[in-house]
Amino acid sequence: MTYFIIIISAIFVNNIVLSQFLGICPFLGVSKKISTGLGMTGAVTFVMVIATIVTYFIQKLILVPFGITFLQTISFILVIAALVQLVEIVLKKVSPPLYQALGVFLPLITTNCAILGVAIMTVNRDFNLLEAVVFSASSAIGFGLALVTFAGIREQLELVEIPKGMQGAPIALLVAGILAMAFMGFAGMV
Amino acid sequence: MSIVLITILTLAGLGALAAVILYLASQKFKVFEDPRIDQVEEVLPAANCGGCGFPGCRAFAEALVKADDISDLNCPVGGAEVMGKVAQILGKEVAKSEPKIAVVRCNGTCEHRPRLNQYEGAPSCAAASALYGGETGCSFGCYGLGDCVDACNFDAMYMDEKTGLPVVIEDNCVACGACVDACPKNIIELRKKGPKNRRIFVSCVNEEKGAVARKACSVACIGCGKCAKVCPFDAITIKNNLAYIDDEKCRLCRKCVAECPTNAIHELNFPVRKNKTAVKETATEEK
Amino acid sequence: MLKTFKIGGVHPHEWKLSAEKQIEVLPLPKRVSVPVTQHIGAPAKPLVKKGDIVKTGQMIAASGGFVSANIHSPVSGKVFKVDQTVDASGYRKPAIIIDVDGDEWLDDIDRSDKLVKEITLSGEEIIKKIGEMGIVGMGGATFPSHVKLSPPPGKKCEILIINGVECEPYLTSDHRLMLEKSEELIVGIRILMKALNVNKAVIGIENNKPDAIKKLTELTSKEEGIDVQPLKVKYPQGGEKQLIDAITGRQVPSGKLPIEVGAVVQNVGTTVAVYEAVQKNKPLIERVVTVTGPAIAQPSNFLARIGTPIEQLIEAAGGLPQDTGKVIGGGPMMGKALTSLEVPITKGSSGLLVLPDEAAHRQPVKNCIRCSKCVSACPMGLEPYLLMIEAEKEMWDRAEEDRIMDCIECGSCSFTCPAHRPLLDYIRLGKGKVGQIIRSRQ
Amino acid sequence: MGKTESSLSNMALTLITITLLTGAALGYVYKLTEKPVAIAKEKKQQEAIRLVVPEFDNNPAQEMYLIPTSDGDSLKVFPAKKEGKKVGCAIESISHNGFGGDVKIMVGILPDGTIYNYQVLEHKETPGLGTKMTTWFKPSEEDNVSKASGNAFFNWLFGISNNSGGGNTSIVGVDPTKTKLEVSADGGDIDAITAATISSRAFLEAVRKAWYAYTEIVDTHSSATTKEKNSQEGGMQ
Amino acid sequence: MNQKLVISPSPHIHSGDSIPANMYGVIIALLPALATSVWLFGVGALIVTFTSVAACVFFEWIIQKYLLKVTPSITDGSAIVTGLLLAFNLPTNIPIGLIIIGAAVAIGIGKMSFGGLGNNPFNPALVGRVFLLISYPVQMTTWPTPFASRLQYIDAQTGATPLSVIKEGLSNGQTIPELMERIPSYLDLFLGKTGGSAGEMAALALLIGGVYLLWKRIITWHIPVSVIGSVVIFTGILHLANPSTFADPLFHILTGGIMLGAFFMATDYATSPMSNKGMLLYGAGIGIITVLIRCFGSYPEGVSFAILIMNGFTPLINRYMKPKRFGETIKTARVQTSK
Amino acid sequence: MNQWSNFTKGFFKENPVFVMLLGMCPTLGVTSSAINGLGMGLATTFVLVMSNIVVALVKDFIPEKVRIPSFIVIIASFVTIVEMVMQAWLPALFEALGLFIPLIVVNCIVLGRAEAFASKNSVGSSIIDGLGMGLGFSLALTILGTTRELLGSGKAFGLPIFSESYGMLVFVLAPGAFIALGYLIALINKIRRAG
Amino acid sequence: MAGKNQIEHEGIVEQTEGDHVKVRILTQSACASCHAKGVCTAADLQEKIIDASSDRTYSAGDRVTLVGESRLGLQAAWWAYILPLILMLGTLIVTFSLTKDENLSGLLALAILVPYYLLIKIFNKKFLKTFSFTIKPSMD
Ligand SMILES: Cc1cc2nc3c(=O)[nH]c(=O)nc-3n(C[C@H](O)[C@H](O)[C@H](O)COP(=O)(O)O)c2cc1C
Ligand SMILES: Cc1cc2nc3c(=O)[nH]c(=O)nc-3n(C[C@H](O)[C@H](O)[C@H](O)COP(=O)(O)O)c2cc1C
Ligand SMILES: Cc1cc2nc3c(=O)[nH]c(=O)nc-3n(C[C@H](O)[C@H](O)[C@H](O)COP(=O)(O)O)c2cc1C
Ligand SMILES: Cc1cc2nc3c(=O)[nH]c(=O)nc-3n(C[C@H](O)[C@H](O)[C@H](O)CO)c2cc1C
Ligand code: SF4
Ligand code: SF4
Ligand code: SF4
Ligand code: SF4
Ligand code: FES
Repeated sequence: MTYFIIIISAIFVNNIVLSQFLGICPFLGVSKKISTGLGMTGAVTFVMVIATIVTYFIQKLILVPFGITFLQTISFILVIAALVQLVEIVLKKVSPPLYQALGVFLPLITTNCAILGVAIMTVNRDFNLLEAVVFSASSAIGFGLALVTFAGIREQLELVEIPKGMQGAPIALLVAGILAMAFMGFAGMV
Repeated sequence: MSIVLITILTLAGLGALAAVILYLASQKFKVFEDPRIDQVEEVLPAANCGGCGFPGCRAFAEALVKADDISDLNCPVGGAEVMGKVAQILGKEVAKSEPKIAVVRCNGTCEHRPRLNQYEGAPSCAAASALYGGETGCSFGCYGLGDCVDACNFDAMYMDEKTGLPVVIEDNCVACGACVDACPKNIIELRKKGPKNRRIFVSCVNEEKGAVARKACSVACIGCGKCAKVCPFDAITIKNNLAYIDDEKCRLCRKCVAECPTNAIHELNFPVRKNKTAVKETATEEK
Repeated sequence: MLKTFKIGGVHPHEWKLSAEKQIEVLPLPKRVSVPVTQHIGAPAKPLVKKGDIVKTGQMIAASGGFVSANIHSPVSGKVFKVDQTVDASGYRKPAIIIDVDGDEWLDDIDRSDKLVKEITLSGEEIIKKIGEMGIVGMGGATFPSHVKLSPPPGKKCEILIINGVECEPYLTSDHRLMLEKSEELIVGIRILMKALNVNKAVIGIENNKPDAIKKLTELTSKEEGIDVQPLKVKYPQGGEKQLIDAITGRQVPSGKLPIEVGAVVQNVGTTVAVYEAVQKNKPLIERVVTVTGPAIAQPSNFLARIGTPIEQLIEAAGGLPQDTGKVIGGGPMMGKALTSLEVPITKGSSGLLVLPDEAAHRQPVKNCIRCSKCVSACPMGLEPYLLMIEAEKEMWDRAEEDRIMDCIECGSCSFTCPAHRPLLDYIRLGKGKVGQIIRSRQ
Repeated sequence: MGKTESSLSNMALTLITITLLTGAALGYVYKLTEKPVAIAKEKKQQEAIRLVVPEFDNNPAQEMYLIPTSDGDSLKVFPAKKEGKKVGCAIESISHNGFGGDVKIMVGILPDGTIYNYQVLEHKETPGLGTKMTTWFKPSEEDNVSKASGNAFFNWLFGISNNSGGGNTSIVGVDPTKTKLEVSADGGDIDAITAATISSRAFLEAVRKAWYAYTEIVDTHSSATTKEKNSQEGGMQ
Repeated sequence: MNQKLVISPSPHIHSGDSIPANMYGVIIALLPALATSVWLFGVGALIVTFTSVAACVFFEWIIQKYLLKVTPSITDGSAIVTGLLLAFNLPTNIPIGLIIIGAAVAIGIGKMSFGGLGNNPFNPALVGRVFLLISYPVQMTTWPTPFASRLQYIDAQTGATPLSVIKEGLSNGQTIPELMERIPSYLDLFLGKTGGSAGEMAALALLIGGVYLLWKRIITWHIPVSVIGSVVIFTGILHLANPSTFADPLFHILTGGIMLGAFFMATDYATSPMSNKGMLLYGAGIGIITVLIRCFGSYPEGVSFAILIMNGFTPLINRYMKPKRFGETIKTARVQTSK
Repeated sequence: MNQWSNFTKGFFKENPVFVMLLGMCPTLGVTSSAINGLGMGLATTFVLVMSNIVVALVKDFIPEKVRIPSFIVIIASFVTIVEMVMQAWLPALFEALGLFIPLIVVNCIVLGRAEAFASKNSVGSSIIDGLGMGLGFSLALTILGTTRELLGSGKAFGLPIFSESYGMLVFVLAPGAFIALGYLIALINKIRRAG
Repeated sequence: MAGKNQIEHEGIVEQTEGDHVKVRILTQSACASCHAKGVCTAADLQEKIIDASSDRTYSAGDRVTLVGESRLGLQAAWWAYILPLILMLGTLIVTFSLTKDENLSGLLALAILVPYYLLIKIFNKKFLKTFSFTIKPSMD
């Protein structure tokens, strides 16, 4: 049941984009294509989970035992930056065609704040490993949910005449705001 | 162990590991972006109009930097000035392209070309052209529904309410050609801007036989050929009952203007003629 | 429940003003103008030149390709000129203009009223004859009938459907034809059945023409393999694909022809013309035209020669009313607004509708409120609101993906839209562009 | 440009130098801030204790001990003594039933069992609603200190009645044996924060928990010093 | 001929349907509910409704005229509908200031920022309502007791709605059968004799309005049926599984905003899907989310949130749930090739 | 580019938040009050200036290929310093900003300036650049924070302006952050277009 | 019918080999699609060389558009990310619930990726066929 609560909480109640404000840049900036949004979600989830596992161990096996938790930020960011690149290198080595296909279809995933933020959030919450992983995967899915819904709305808004002053970022933020308002309905569900 | 030592060790360890990976990655993936691309992009007008044939100014900048010969690449918005700067940055030659401008080759104003019908469909020339030939007897003429105006990204065109014809604002037009593509009747043409903005062209595209054309529109080109005869430079050809002035050959002598029985040939920005009798109605709607 | 098609459809008011009016023969005009493109496909090539003397029924232009049709002189007289004249859309198209002189027909045409039941020609000969006689679809699309009757190899026709639906408001020409030429119609069906080598034919008639249903049911009760199928009134039931769906329950797949589901559809007018061509040797030189409109003094059904100026038909129906706003060639849903009254009627003209000024104008266009009424109305299951935007914003890829090419241009969408959006205008534009793109891809 | 060239040794050297330098710098700053951070943390707790019990002269944090509650939490108890005499107890209590999550409070209880004061330590309630708990359950003078008072017309426009905040809301000085520490909607004696019954309930639950825990200790180990020693290791964190 | 003939592409006739016709149709359909509301709550209902409608129309006018600089189109009735529906979602003792804020948010943020009628992805009235609910929960969750103080507005006597009674009670450990005693009879609920927002309680009156909308073809059956149907099915399952914590389906559809939501708010043209399939999915989504919020969330009522959330999904639904295209049935394609 | 315009461009013309839409997460996440916004802005400014200085100083010694890892280390160190200092001496602000302090590391403005400016320019101009951008960021966050605080709870920098009960709670919560920023950007766009 | 559900990406021809063309493309990180491209050049632009088949001849330097079905994008994401993710989660859950040893299960979860990617390497030929692109000239 706790896992269930973690999942529901991370996806709906405390959605990382709509209520935690993480990963806003890709959320606002990523292509308006829905399929791209879906692919992105897969990639982000994968990276987030790996990053969570690795940072979890760094925290547990290095930082805490040596009493150097203040190195959390710097070590996490280095590890995550390296990991993201590592995934790319491995993919390129292992399967060039796959790697190429991803290159054409998906924007790259870099160390955006969602990944670092989730990694820090997980270690700060005293989760065990499995909980941590479930949490980060659900957060990523929450990210995807917001991203895809948003892509859909944006695609639709492309078709109508938005008042000049509101075009672009303002209307996107407004939609995000209303979505966030709607998602508040899930409050207390965990 | 002192905390400082542990810190240094951990960081050095993690740092080295991460650095190796990042280094490998950068070696494998890092793009070498020619810094000149940025420089070139800087001088481009950032209109992102696509007039150059590339998806945006950045893409054009890339192409310019990559191309060996940039003489057939041109930014219509920035014109020779910008291309000169680009050439300077890149140390390459530019072709001296003569500035061009859009001209509307229809003079079928409400008064010259009586409206026989009243169109009430979608306000789009393209939609109208799929349906019928136009509100007047001339099925070559302008619909006046402004697809060209909509296509222009530079506010260089507007619809003259009185005449029902589009007007090009000389100062704004960058000769991107968007309007040319938009017009379903091929009325708009990019022509040489001409010295002091002076130019002469046949303001009609009607290919009907003379009598029919004349009946539909009092200022139609009737293909009589008088202008071609009088032109000292062989700049005028008649095809399908329609005269066309080649702007490469035309030397702006204005003989044809006076000769045209229907005033179909327009001269722009010329000083007023001294010879009174030859003065015909000059087109003044283009300002 | 009465049969009808499954998706969409609308219910315009019927306005069948001339339903009770017998077909009258229109007097010959003084001069006819016969366009060389009266059908879908390549223009026919004129065979006559200025000054030639022609007889009624004489071929004056020959089919210009595989999909094309012969054209015959509708009158006798002297060719005034072969030149461009304004057509109904205001563009100038080549036409043969003939000054009428008497009414001298070719000798081999049987002008009597006698019903010839016996079909002597073989299937192939029938199709050849139909081609020679310049028969084209008279239901509106003017597709050369001989092409339609020769299914591509490998495809077999299983059912012949006779389109007596006439779902357009105001129009009554097919209705009158079914009543007044019922016997000829039945023979025509037999001829088509023979040509197509099918043993089943169904006449689809909407329920608002009970007299025609009754009469034809009586006649066909004796006929093996020919049935009458009454249909629920719903526009655009007359659309080929909708009619096939209504009658057989089969739906022609996107981008395919009716033969894909084993059906061939012919209009009643076409069928009668086929009878006349095959049994009486009479080419397609005249047709029934409904002249109607709210302010027309005598809404009528005329049998008129091809090439007769529209003015003359309207004159015969009591003249053009004072406040005419729009003259439409065809019905109010699919017909074309005419730019002038000098244009002639052609093989495809089923009616002339004169609308008063107040009814001629469109309402101001508003934003789409996404009410989805157009989606519910579309008989092809398309999303007109979206297609319009895609056409407007030149998103051709998406328009193609959203099946803009499936649109049958029935107008149901524009008809229903509460925001008065010119949906079909833009969809048509989009179809044109997307069609070009598809063609250039091949 | 005079950039160092990208040879492997160069790069390794640069990176190692950088990490060494930053490592040293960070370690140094950590040393510098270590104390202040600890002090800041401690001060927060001290402050909270100071606020909720009468004046004392011992170090309650040092004498802290844990007591378990029936629902599996353990509460931290900070005994406050003046001149060796117990003047009260600060208890850190928690409820898991807040609107947005856990509600963590510090409650001060006097030796006679009445509540001296409280302080909200952590909560995730909605700002402007549940957050009112920080002042709501204190006597009303303390409540409206920082508020700009509205004018009558706007109060009418926004439907704010002037007597809000009145009623039976304070738990300060209350003896839980006499006053039922539950929201009035549930039959208790305390008025809930308007439209934040859930938060109020959670808050009162935490208070009750502390109080029951307290009375239990008082009952069973009224002067049990052994307990205090046993739980020493749970001390400062 | 001297007359100029009008040229336009086909079709040349129109059904006569128009935006105002639809909007005024909705207004008419809302009248029974308004009447019920006045019967129950008296002047409060009138004041709230009037203020809301006036404010919505005013904001639409002023924004169109001075900010967007287009000709105001307030006569099309859509702002009136928004105003009415906003009012119907507010308690009848809500202070005027909040109504005005709600209207400004509904029209300004919810509708005009997107370019006005038809462009907005979210239901304007609900944007206004949820904004108020989150901003002013106190005022938004005190409902006047029916019949109690029909001549009073702000100071009306207040009471709980059936749903908040249930929510409160459950969180206090009471069971549904116990709580049902405190709830008016189902007949009273059906007639609307209970506390709640201005226009949401009168199931009967709303049903009459809904039938009118269906009869006038202003809406189709898909959304209302799937909303109510999914609520019934979902709560039915829950109720069967555990009758002591989950109320029965009838209770759920008779209380709160289900009827108002299903017939009037989920059906809002601009924010609901375009295809029938899509509408069914959308309605089901609304029903399920509503029940989730009611039964598991902390809000006693979830219709507004559910509709807004599904509004967010509408573009996706439109993208992937296309109407059934003609000729898609595979059966037909096969017939002739076999012979 | 002269130094003054280099300094001021971040305030308005190239404001990282309103114009370039960078660093949206902290912008939205910490601006529930003006003081938080300002605090975050200044913390970021510190990191920006310091890392700009260091990057400008060491730019010539860093081989091209390890540029990015080096920059990350440098920036992360300053972030960590800010973290520790704040925790020690500004614990309340530290708690309010929470997660967003470590996230300064990934703020595009910081890495972006280091990459695009400091690694090509002198120390002096790098300081000015960092200071300008940082103050522009702080300005934006403060404006947004003030707006939200005022609308949400009737206060500005904690000072009551009008009764808290009039405030629109939404603006203190997540949705209000998006909405307020949306309209602020619209407003700024309008001003920019007009001016 | 072509043209449906396609995704396009601009690129420049690097070299040609028979009917195969190597195209250089630029991928951008999610952040880079924002307006700050010029500012934020950090590690988020990458060049990739893509193999594509072509029906006509191109020469190096030509600007082309890569065309592939957008379904392939999701398919690629599936093989590259989602399937290993599921594997990883699965391993983690199974080993964790069996052993209750965090370190071991964490290690195993990461380790499972090694055989997975090796497997992918084996199936490379297949992918080569699936993930193919065609190119067309850009903007005539
Ligand atoms: C290019 C083309 C080819 C056609 N080929 C055939 C054919 O081979 N057989 C046939 O029965 N109909 C054929 N048709 C006719 C159509 O199926 C249809 O009957 C015609 O377009 C008129 O239909 P409508 O009046 O419903 O629009 C063809 C139409 C077109 C445009
Ligand atoms: C929307 C629409 C409505 C139509 N209505 C009729 C009709 O009422 N009667 C008719 O005979 N043909 C109608 N047609 C034409 C038919 O689709 C089809 O072309 C015709 O029945 C084929 O017969 P024909 O080739 O003999 O004309 C309609 C076509 C469309 C697209
Ligand atoms: C945005 C929002 C936030 C809320 N936050 C809280 C909260 O923090 N604490 C709380 O007890 N109730 C909160 N509520 C109110 C609950 O939903 C519920 O109405 C209330 O707790 C019980 O109602 P009552 O206090 O009027 O009896 C909030 C409501 C809204 C709309
Ligand atoms: C059937 C129907 C339902 C409507 N429901 C709403 C509604 O729930 N909320 C609202 O603000 N407007 C509603 N409107 C009015 C109008 O459509 C709405 O303001 C648009 O969303 C504005 O684009 C409705 C209109 C109709 C015809
Ligand atoms: S007038 Fe035509 S050519 Fe000139 S800028 Fe406008 S669109 Fe381009
Ligand atoms: S010039 Fe061409 S595009 Fe412009 S209004 Fe005339 S017809 Fe339309
Ligand atoms: S015209 Fe086309 S889109 Fe419109 S209803 Fe008819 S088939 Fe559908
Ligand atoms: S009928 Fe008109 S208003 Fe309704 S969805 Fe279609 S286009 Fe939009
Ligand atoms: S600040 Fe850019 S993603 Fe968070």
